[in-house]
Amino acid sequence: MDQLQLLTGIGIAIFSLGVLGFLTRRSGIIALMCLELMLNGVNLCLVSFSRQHASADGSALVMLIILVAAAEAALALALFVALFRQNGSVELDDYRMLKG
Amino acid sequence: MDEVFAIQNTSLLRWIILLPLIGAILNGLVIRSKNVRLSGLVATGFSAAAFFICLSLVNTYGLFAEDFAQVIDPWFTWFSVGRIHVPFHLEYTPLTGIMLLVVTGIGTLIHIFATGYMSEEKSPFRFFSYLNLFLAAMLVLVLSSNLVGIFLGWEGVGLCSYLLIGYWYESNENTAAGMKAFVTNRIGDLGFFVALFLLAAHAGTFQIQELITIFATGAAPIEGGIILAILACLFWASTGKSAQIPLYVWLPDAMAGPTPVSALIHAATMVTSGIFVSVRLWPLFASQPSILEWILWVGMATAWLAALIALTQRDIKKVLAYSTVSQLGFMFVALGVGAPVAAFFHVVTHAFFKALLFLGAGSVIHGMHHDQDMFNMGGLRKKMPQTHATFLIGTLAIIGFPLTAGFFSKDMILAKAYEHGPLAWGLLLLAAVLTAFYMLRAYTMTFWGEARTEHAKHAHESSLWMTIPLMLLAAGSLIVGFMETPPIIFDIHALQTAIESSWYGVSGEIAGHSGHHLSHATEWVLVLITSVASLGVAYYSYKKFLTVTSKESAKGFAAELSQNKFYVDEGYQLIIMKPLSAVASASWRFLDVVVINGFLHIVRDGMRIGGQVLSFAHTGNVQTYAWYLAAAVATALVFVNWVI
Amino acid sequence: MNFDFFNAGVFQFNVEQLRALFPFLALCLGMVFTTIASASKFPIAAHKLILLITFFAFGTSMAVGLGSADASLFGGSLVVDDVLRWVAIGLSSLAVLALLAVYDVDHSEWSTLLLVSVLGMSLLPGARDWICFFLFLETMAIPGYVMAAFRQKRDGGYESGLKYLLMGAFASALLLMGSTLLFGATGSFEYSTISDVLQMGIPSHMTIAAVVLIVVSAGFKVAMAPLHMWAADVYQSAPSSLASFMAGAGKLAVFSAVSVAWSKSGFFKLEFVPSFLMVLGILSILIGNLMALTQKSLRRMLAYSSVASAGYVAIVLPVGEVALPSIFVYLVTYGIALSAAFAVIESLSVKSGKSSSSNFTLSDLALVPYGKAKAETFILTLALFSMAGIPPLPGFLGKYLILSDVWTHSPVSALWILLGSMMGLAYYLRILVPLYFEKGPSNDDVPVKRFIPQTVMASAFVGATGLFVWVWIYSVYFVSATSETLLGTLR
Amino acid sequence: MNLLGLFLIPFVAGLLLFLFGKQTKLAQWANLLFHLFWGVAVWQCWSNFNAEQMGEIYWSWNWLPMLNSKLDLGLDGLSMPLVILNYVLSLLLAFYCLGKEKLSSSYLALFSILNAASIGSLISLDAFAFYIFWEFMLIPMYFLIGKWGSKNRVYAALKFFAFTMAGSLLMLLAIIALSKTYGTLSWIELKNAGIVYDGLWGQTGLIFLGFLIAFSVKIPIWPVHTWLPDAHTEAPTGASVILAGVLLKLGVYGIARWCLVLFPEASQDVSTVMMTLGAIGIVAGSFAAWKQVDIKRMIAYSSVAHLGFMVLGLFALNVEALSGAMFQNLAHGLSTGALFLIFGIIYDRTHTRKVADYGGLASKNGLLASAFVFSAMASIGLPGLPGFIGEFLILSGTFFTNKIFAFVGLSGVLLGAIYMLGMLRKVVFGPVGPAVEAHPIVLEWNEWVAIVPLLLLMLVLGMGPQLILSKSMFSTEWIMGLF
Repeated sequence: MDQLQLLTGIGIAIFSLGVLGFLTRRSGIIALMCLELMLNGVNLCLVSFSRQHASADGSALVMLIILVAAAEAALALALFVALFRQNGSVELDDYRMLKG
Repeated sequence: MDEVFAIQNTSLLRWIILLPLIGAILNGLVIRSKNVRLSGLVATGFSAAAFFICLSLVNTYGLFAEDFAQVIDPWFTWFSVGRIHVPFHLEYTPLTGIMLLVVTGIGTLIHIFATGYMSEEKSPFRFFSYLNLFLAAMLVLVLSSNLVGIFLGWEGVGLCSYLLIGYWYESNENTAAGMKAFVTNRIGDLGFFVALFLLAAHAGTFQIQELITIFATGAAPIEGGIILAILACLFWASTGKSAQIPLYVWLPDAMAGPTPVSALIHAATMVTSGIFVSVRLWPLFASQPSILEWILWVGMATAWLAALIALTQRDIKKVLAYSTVSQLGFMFVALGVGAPVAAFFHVVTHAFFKALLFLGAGSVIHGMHHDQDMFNMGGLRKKMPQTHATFLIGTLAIIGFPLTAGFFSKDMILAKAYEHGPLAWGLLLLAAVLTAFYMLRAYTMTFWGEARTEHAKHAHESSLWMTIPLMLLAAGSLIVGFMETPPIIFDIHALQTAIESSWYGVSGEIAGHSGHHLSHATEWVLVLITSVASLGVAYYSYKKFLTVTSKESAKGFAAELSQNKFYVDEGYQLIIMKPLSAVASASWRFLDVVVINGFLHIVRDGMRIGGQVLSFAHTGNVQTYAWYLAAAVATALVFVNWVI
Repeated sequence: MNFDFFNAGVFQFNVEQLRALFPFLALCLGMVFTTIASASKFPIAAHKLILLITFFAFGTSMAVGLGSADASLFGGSLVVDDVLRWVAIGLSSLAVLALLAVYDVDHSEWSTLLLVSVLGMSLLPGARDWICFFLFLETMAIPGYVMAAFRQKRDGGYESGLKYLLMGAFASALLLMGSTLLFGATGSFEYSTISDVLQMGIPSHMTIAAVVLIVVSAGFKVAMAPLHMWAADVYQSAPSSLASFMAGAGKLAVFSAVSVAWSKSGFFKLEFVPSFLMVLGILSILIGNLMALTQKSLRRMLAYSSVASAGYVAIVLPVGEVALPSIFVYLVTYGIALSAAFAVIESLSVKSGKSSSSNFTLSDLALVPYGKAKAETFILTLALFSMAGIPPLPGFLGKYLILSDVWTHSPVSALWILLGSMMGLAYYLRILVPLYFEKGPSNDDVPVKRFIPQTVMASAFVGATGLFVWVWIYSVYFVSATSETLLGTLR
Repeated sequence: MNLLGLFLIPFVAGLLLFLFGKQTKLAQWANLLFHLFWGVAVWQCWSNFNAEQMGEIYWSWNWLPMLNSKLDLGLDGLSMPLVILNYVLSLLLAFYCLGKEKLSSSYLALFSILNAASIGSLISLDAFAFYIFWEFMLIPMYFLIGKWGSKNRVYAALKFFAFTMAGSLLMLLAIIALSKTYGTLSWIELKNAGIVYDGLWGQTGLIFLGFLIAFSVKIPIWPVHTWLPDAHTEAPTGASVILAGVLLKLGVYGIARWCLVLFPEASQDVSTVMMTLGAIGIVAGSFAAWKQVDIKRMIAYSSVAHLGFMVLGLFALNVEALSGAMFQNLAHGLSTGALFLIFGIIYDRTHTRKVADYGGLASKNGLLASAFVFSAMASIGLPGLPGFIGEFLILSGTFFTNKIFAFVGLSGVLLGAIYMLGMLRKVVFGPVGPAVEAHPIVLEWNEWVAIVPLLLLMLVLGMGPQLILSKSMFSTEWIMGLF
């Protein structure tokens, strides 16, 4: 297997790790980190693919993804701060008032 | 035989119906007067007017004319769809004429009587408007030229009888009796319905004239089976209306109504409409002899059963009621032996003397302050002489005392029965003898012996309002017999000509056997046997009941059986009504409540429960949501890649 | 998006392109003004006024452009065509309705955010490659995350915001992965190229994975079961305006965009996509309706009803772009009814003295002071019957069109929609019961905490009923127009 | 003739009536006034109505071309009698309403809108328009039952709505299929479109079934009838009357108009099944009616039985039976309407429906009792009253086709007498019951005005049925010409 496939594989692996982390870690912050991890996995794949297809589109999307990820992260952190102020916890399990 | 008749149109006939109708409306809706005399006179006036129109008709178009022209009142088309065409036409035939006279004449007399009888009523107008309404319906039945129109009258009189039986509606017994009458008649009417359907399907007409001229003569292609079925259905209907086995049970209960009603509806007119219709359609019956056997034996059985029950009744009206049933049995026997004239003759005479008897009983009951138990009466002949005399005449007439009306008609029936066969004759004779027995029993217990109660002691003769009709009817019961007499006495055959000329020229001869006539000798023998037997039994019964005490009641199994009317009502309740009602409630409770609604409610609750179960999956933890998302992706991938 | 992205040529607009872009200019101006307004502490009324004007300008300018030639921009990665215009018109009207529910937003930025979101939504159906798709989707979503977290005083405000954000980010990560894999498989983000590649040969595992990921993430955005759970929470406790806007306008935008994108990228040619959508649709219909039956909170009930409605559309999606008109009409009518319902619930909860509308339950409806809430109850009635699809209310037209498209595609699956609307009936009618039939204690003297100016309700009335009429007429002509002109050019 | 006014007047009237608010008395009189206007329109239609045509369109508006739907309005022998019936009942109810505080302006408004919808579905000759009116009827009825009904009203209202909706959704699918297959929804065009019948489970067959089921629920045919007793029982008097007098009739009308005409072969195929259901309905309905202890419920079940007769009439597939069914529509509308109206008037005073609480009504108010008896007699088909004509025609028509069903129908005639007279016995006659004892039963003038014309109409139709039969004759023969 050549490097591209290796890169893609790694990217997908990172993505999956991120997914697993998001699904399992109780702390909201870490869940957020895992989200970022997923996005980075995606980025890695993109880069490798755009190399493979010799098209810059992938790399362009990478830029946009980083941008969006930054926005989301900022938003999320603000929310966590607010939540911590209100309830003194950022554990996702502690926020299950809305259900059923 | 089917030459075309000269048809005369007249718009007079409709007024015979309209007048009583107007009377009914005036009394029931407009005047609504509490004054019995006023409402009584209004009602009487209108029925009398109808009577006079009938008279004028009779004298215009003749009653006993040899060659008769059809008289039609083409009023309007009732309804007409596809194969079903029902004109509302009225028709006058000699037969109709006689029936009209009987209905309106006796009807008027009874109105007069009722004006006296209902004197202490609080809402007499209701009574009289019903009475007039009944007349109107009955006249529709008599006059209508087609069977659907007859059915209108047929059910109309049923309605009026229902209303009048339940006239004193405060008591549940009366309303129950009324309902019983209506429902029982409906059972019969189903037969009428089917007959109409068969006519619509196979004959395509309801016009009696066409039916007779086309189908009785076999001019049109219609297989006998159909006609037989039609006649059977009509006979079934008649057993309802004319109180034959198995549907007679309503008539005795119908006595719950005021006595004039019993006289008019349940003795003189309505109950005979079955026979009337049969006589009108006679040529059809004559073309199907096989149905006649049935009619004969049903009639015979009814005559016997009713007579046996009448033997032990305590209530004077009940006795008369069962005697009515029995006499109707006689008439059907007459039809069965192929003697429509005799049957209709008995209808006419019976109308007179039975009305007389009922009114007499009414007068007695009136005098007895509405006590109807004969065991509480006795010795009334001095207290109420006119009533007694007229009642006596009635009794003699019904037991067939020579030269009274009943004598001629009953004798004619017996003679015809003898022609048909000795067995029928013998049985019928015994029934006649029973009649003599229970009638004399009733007469004696009521009028002879000692007064057995206070009421009886202080009984008083009724007012002229009641006694005058009694006398007129008594006179009638004496003379009407002479319109049709056996060859051995006077040999008059007015009624026969009248009836036979009402069949549009079709002969009433029964298909198959030619009517062989009795020799005068046999006639004499028959007459003598009949009279001697009846009178003998009458005398025996008179002696027997001269000294009866109020305590006395039926003893022995047979007597028990008779007094309890052979438990027929109870039997019907047990065998028909109770199971039916059980089925009804079962079908409702099971089908509607349990099955259908139950199913719906299961669905409804199922949905609710399903939702609650689902909502457990919604834990509220955001990571669970993510799990679902991931799971969805995973399953989809697995399915798409490896399963499909 | 082609390689010479940075060449100047892409930014030289000809007249048609400018005219096509003009309406978006209106939006951007609106953003400027609202920013000024919030900076200088204008009252909410001012914000509303600006928004009204903006949306009116936006909608009308789009309507004016209707029928004119398609303008392809940025090297063909954004195409302004009639679909986009119609969606934009629908969005602006829905947004106007969403304003009605705004009583109590104490952050003034919401107006700007709303405009940004609308910008994203209205661009979405015009995207012609997955990059733009992703970009516009986020433009639409991120302001939503913010607005969902407004009003922290109301219980669960933050929580719903957090859930929305996390799940949204998660889903968009999936979307990104999907489009990345597509890119890997086909070497392009453009719909047309992808569809050409998908045409030939059986799809590789990678393609399938990509498509599945994309479908699932889209299903999440429009809240199809079993990806719907966030919607219930968000619609229940986010500000009514945001909730109704996301449920109505968001669905409209995403569904029409998805319908365009997937059919242009030839997803429906892969035989598993329709059946996958079918499964999702049926699940949404059943779960949405069943859950709605058991809800106490009205807003949550409406959320689940919107899940069910997503199911109906999911069933009709595979028909392809032919179904766009019916999807549009259905979603616009549904959205109007939904926003009207949200507005009414907001106002009723205030009038009956509740602290927040998120826990406004069926039984609370009986406490509503009738004398003071005539208009609300009437509008709610109209809205509910419209959602239930009873003629002559426009919801019926939507249902009818959807059904007729499904009928041509697969008659049997139409039965699922019928089943769904039967189940829906159960709770729509149940809302009316306490409102009309169980007259509670006459409590017209309940102290109304914050009095909502009757003008609002009046405008709501006019808006709701007037828009019903509007939709009746225009959606019908939309159907005709699209079915003649647009669909003709789509080939 | 101006068919537009026929349903626009009541519709606009309804909208206006909403505005009267608390002015109940004013609204009631205004309602009467609206009925006068409406009456003019109805009279105009009646006077220049041409019975010698079928499906002639008098007013048309190409409103939704892209849905293949035109708003075609027409009148013929099928719809005309029902339009008249609808108007008469509604007018009399307008009189009945006078002075009843409970029947507020919104009640009248909803009522008026209901009228608009029912008239609309009667005169629209386009499937789509028909469906819109047909479904629209549910909304006002839902509120009439749910808001003004008695104790168990919510359950009844929901049940009514759910049943009818379930049926009509299938019809909706059928309509869609029609428009997709034949490119038109106009009745007359569909009739000439040459619909090919490919067996009951073929497409045409399924379309037919869609229509049939919708109408069967409305009629209602056993076993989908259980909504009727609840709806009838809980509904306020006026709603019960209109429900019995108009809404149920629309089911029969719909079958005649849409099923028999468009799908003759299919109708032939199902005729035995439908007649069986009708017969079961007659017997089961009568049985159930016999066992009721609630007067309104008993009358409702009697309706189930009577409509069973009409189903027989519809599917006997001959002129006699069909005309009979169409006539029975009127007969039943009048008699059952009268029963509900009269009992409703009594109920307004006594507030109980239990048979046990009644009795001796005759000694309390003789005329009302007579009216009650009269209507009951009409309902059990006494000759001389319209019920007889209907039943006679239906049953003889059935007899021509299939004797067995005719006999079952006859059993219904008998059972009818049993339960009706049984009810009369316990309610009108007998000793005075507690409820009758406790309340004075004296009628206002307007209540008499509401009752008497019904009785007169029954008399007129009973003795002069040709008045209607001659109007509907052409249509029925035309339809039967298709078989």
